[in-house]
Amino acid sequence: MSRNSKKSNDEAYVRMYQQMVRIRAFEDNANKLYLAAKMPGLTHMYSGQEAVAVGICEALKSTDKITSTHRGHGHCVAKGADFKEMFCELLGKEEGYCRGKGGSMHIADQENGNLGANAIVGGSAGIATGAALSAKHLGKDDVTVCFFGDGALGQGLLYEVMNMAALWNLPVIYACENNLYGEYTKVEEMAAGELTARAKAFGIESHIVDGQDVLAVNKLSQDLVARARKGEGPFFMQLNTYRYHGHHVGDINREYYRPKSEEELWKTERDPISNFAKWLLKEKVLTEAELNQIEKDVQQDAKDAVTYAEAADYPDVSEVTLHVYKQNQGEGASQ
Amino acid sequence: MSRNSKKSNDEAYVRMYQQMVRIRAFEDNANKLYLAAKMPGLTHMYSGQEAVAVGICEALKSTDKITSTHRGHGHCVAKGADFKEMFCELLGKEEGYCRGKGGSMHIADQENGNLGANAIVGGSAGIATGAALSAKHLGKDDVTVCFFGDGALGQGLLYEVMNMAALWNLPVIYACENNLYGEYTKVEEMAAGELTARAKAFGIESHIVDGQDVLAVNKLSQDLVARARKGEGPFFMQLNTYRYHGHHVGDINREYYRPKSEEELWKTERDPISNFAKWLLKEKVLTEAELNQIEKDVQQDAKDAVTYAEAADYPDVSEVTLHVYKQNQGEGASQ
Amino acid sequence: MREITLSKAVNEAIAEEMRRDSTIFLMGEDVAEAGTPFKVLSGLVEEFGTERIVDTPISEPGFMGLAVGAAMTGSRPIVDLMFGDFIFLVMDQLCNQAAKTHYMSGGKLSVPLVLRTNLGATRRSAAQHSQSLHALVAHIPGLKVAMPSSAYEAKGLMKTAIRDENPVVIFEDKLMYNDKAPVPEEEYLIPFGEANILREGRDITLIGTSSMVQVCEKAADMLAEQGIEAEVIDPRTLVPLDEDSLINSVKKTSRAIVVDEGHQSYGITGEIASRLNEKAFYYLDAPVQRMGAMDVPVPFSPALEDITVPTPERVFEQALKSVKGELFHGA
Amino acid sequence: MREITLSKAVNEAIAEEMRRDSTIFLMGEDVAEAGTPFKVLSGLVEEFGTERIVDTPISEPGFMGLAVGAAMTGSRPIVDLMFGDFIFLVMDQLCNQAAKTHYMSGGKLSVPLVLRTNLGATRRSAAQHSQSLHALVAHIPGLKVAMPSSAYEAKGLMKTAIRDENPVVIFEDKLMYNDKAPVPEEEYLIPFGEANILREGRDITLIGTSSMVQVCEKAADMLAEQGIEAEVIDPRTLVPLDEDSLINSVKKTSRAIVVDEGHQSYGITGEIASRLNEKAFYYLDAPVQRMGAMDVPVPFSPALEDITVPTPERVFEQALKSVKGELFHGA
Ligand SMILES: Cc1ncc(C[n+]2csc(CCOP(=O)(O)OP(=O)(O)O)c2C)c(N)n1
Ligand SMILES: Cc1ncc(C[n+]2csc(CCOP(=O)(O)OP(=O)(O)O)c2C)c(N)n1
Ligand SMILES: [Mg+2]
Ligand SMILES: [Mg+2]
Repeated sequence: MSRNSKKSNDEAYVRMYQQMVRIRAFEDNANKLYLAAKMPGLTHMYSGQEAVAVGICEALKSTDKITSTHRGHGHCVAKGADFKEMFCELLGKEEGYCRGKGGSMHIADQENGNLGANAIVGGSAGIATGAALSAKHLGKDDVTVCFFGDGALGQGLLYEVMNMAALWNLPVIYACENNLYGEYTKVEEMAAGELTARAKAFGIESHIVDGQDVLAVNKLSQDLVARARKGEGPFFMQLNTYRYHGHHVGDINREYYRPKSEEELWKTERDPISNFAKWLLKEKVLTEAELNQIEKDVQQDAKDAVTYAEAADYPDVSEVTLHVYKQNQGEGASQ
Repeated sequence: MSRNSKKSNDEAYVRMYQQMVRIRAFEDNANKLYLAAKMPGLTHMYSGQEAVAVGICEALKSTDKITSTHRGHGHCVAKGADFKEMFCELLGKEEGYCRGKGGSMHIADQENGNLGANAIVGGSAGIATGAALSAKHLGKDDVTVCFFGDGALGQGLLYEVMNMAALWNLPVIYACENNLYGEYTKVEEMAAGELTARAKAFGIESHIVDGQDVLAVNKLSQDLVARARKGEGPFFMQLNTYRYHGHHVGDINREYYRPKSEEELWKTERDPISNFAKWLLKEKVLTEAELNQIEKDVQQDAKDAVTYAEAADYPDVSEVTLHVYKQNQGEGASQ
Repeated sequence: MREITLSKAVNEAIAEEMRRDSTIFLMGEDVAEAGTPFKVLSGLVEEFGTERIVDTPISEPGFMGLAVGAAMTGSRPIVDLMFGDFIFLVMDQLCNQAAKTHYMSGGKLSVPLVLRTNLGATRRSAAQHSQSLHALVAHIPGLKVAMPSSAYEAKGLMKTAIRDENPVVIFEDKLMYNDKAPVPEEEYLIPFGEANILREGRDITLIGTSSMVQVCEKAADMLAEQGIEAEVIDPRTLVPLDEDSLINSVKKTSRAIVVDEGHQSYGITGEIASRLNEKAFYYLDAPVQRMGAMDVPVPFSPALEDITVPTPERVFEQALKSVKGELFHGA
Repeated sequence: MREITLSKAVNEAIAEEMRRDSTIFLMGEDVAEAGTPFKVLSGLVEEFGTERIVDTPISEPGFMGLAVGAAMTGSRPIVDLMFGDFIFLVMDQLCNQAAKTHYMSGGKLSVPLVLRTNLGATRRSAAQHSQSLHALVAHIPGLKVAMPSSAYEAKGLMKTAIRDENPVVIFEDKLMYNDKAPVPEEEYLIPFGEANILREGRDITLIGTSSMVQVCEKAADMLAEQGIEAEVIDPRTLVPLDEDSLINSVKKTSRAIVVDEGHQSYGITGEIASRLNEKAFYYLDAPVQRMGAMDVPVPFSPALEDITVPTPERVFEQALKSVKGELFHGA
């Protein structure tokens, strides 16, 4: 595990630890809701990849933007979202981040700079790059991070926007979470050549980092975000990581595409949370008791949020035609 | 000028020279038809780029496929098309290659393996790659060449299909004609990084060649086509070249995007036809008189074809609903 | 007769055709070992191998383009598009290339390919995984559009689609994959452009597409209890459209409702209703009614999603109004 | 009043709005120094610089995507799509992203962007440069669709589009760029959802969109010579649609023809005709007629192309038939 530590960084370490624990707790509860048939539809778990979202988002300020994916709960939590609105959204309740209209695959949290999950693989690459263009155009120093999976490298849109980002030096960072699979297919069956070569082709500086090591991810992110803010972007990061669950919650029997032993290996030896916990103990940033307390608090928080969300109201049926169009100034009711 | 010559190759040299002259003559006549307001619509001239189409197509057999572009007359001639059907098509006549339905931007010549020009920039990259996949699937040894301009590198589709071609070792050659401009914009304003890096990113072997040197183009093509035929594809070629005319026949005042001096330089010092003529003389492949005779014959051929096409009939109006659908066996009239 | 699921019916159709014609291959995301996320294609790769059941990268525009080129050169590709919503990604290759090639080449080139995809909301999949976008492709000349409404149709139409010399888009209802229907063991094909009259009636014609056929049938049951005889018709293909059968039915019943799961505005219902109005105008006792999905992106929340699509109850009510003459001056 | 070309009108609208609001920028292919191939934007880059008039690579899906992200974060992008036919390339970003973002986010995010593009055949540009594809986007909830029919509309609708908080697609008729019309010097906006009655009449209503408004007016002139008074209406926006004005007109005239340059089947004419049939049914003396472009890819040959679109003569003939009661049992 990399070490860029000083005691002065303790606050950040604790926050990153907390955030990773929060993501894991959120996902465990979401999974339970699904198994108990309390959640409508399906959802894609982020468990295992926590260090990526947290290491990156810790390097961002809240006006910085991110775009997210179908596997978006982790990014959402990491960028500062609350459990309550998140669970409400997952259950289709009125108090959800999107008033129940978006659900898991479209969860967005504009106030914290999360422009939303996206159910079109690669679909947010344009949005992220456009947000960066917008910042430049409006004279803001915001940076945008575009999260996407290895599978999204199949989408041509990504190459179009990386080219423009490179041509125009946009403050955008492409964060490719290589979790080795796109649905039920191995990355090497979907992607020819080196992944980073696809960004380098446009002259984009590219990095590969261990996505299970939150400090390594954060260190690289700090550096790239700072440089992007100064106009030295764009950048590309390949973050090697792993998803613990199936592609989605319903993907239970998956041995036909990946062995249990591989899953075991990642879970036992490369877990970003327990490895970071060990490091925090070793470096005496936190005690065993403090770690447990964090875990306990987060669990309680999640439990309360779930309880709240389960009891919360669905949106009124009249909302179905609301928000198709945004009302213009001086206009009557939404058309 | 490169030299892989033996007298035994004379036939090929003469054929390549003829074909280049034919393309130039075709374009000069097409331009005249436009200026005389005899041609419907617009057209994009290939003049200046002849060595690319001819050098490549000379390396192909007639069952090999090509896909072409909006600037497609040169590819069409080089792949073996006749002037008569070509001019008829340009004038929207019934005897045109596409019965007048396609016109300049959709001219196709299936019998010689030309799958057609395309009015969507980059739009044929999928078709070419699919033709290569088809050959593999059907157990044929045909190779497909995908012609496209530097501007088409902006289209994401190209990256999607290059990835698949690389994954599946398809017998396709991507021939990027870098004529320095896409419409009225310089290539460096549209493309970040090195052009060939965009293919290398997928592990595709890439080459840069002087597109004004028909022998150099042909030599590289012979090699790559042979290797693609053996299953060693795909390949990528960047062919540096220049278009003499405007983007299309109507693009007359173009000094705001490229200087006259640049045009002069290419026309006087790098003309693929006159340079090759000099070489043929020097190597005593042809005499001055023979060169003149070729020129004369081609001009006559073009003139006759134009005369024929001008007098030819338009398709009957009943044809307007024909060919929307291909009739299935046992079906009545076209739906 | 044996009953099989719609999923199995599609699988059988493809397998039978692939056995018959070695130029056919299928490609798409996770179609091979995974057999698609809906498991519709399970078992095919075991029989036909990975050369003919081809897993692609997540490159919809790209593999759609490959299919066009393959179809132009002697192969007969079937493209699997995981969700109908992704059709937006392949529109250029489908509509600018596949649909126009035969025409633009004056009949010289042809593009015999099948794009199989799906439609249907109420699966809690939200706005980008729930759309019914068949109207978009039905508007483009050069494409044929099939809308199977049961396992029987799914098999017969798929086989016809595969043998067609033109690009055909076939939309399966993803909520019906596990629905069973009688399907003969013997080979059969369902010709394009022939509507199916599921139920005869003299009081009102209910025209339903795909998922909405069941809705119309249920509404017809409810109407029957009120002594109203509804005729239920499934056009089965939107292009070509069996206008005659629809018109003849309406000439008989003098009333009609067109029910479709695509957005109502600028969609399928407008076209069919217009043709009936034009060509059966003087037979109509009431304006032809239309019931499409609401003109809203599909919301995630079950509380909202369920009201966006036509239901048997609402078709029943609308039919009742129409028959009782309550449709004076429209909605 | 001064007369200016449609091209100049669009140029003025964009320039005025860009002066007013610095968050607006425009991007597309060859929009800066070249001012687009149609020269519509000439001069803008000189005033606003290359930071606000941005030349892009040939990456339609890409820059459409950029516009969505920019619009979500405080900018107001105008996207220039050189030919309407390229809309197929941007459908995913336009329809899955831009159109749905406001709704999917429960109203939190919004996408105020304008996609300006064109339509229109008979320019001898063949099947991939001649399409009129407005029906496709009109079908997608979340998008607004404007169809200017003259320089006056082009300016007023463009300014309204730029100020709208939603994604708006505006289709200009590329054959009308040099057509002049009176356009006030003073600022004006044309609200969305308000049809324009160009000519009053009591015998038949001719509803035309974009390029077809002129066609309807010419047909009305011809009808006038026969003593038939046609009312000519231009809806100006398809979404929102000023249904009331159209219905009221038809209630008055009892007859209507809907004329549009998109393909007839599953397009605009079906929707408008259906609404008239539904809501003015008992006023109609003849079935509402539709005249769209033929359901064929646009052919290159002038001999064929010219017959694919509605002409004043054909609208005139159809109107005559309708008025004379010759439309018994339809076409
Ligand atoms: C355009 C598109 N194609 C296909 C899908 C179906 N799909 C959802 S997730 C997924 C795999 C994505 O893989 P990756 O990008 O590696 O992300 P991961 O799921 O591994 O996090 C696919 C194919 C989709 N949602 N969008
Ligand atoms: C998808 C698409 N976008 C834009 C255009 C308009 N257009 C036609 S040719 C051209 C430039 C193409 O440049 P390049 O590929 O370099 O070919 P060249 O014209 O230089 O031969 C453009 C932008 C088009 N036809 N298709
Ligand atoms: Mg992955
Ligand atoms: Mg070029």
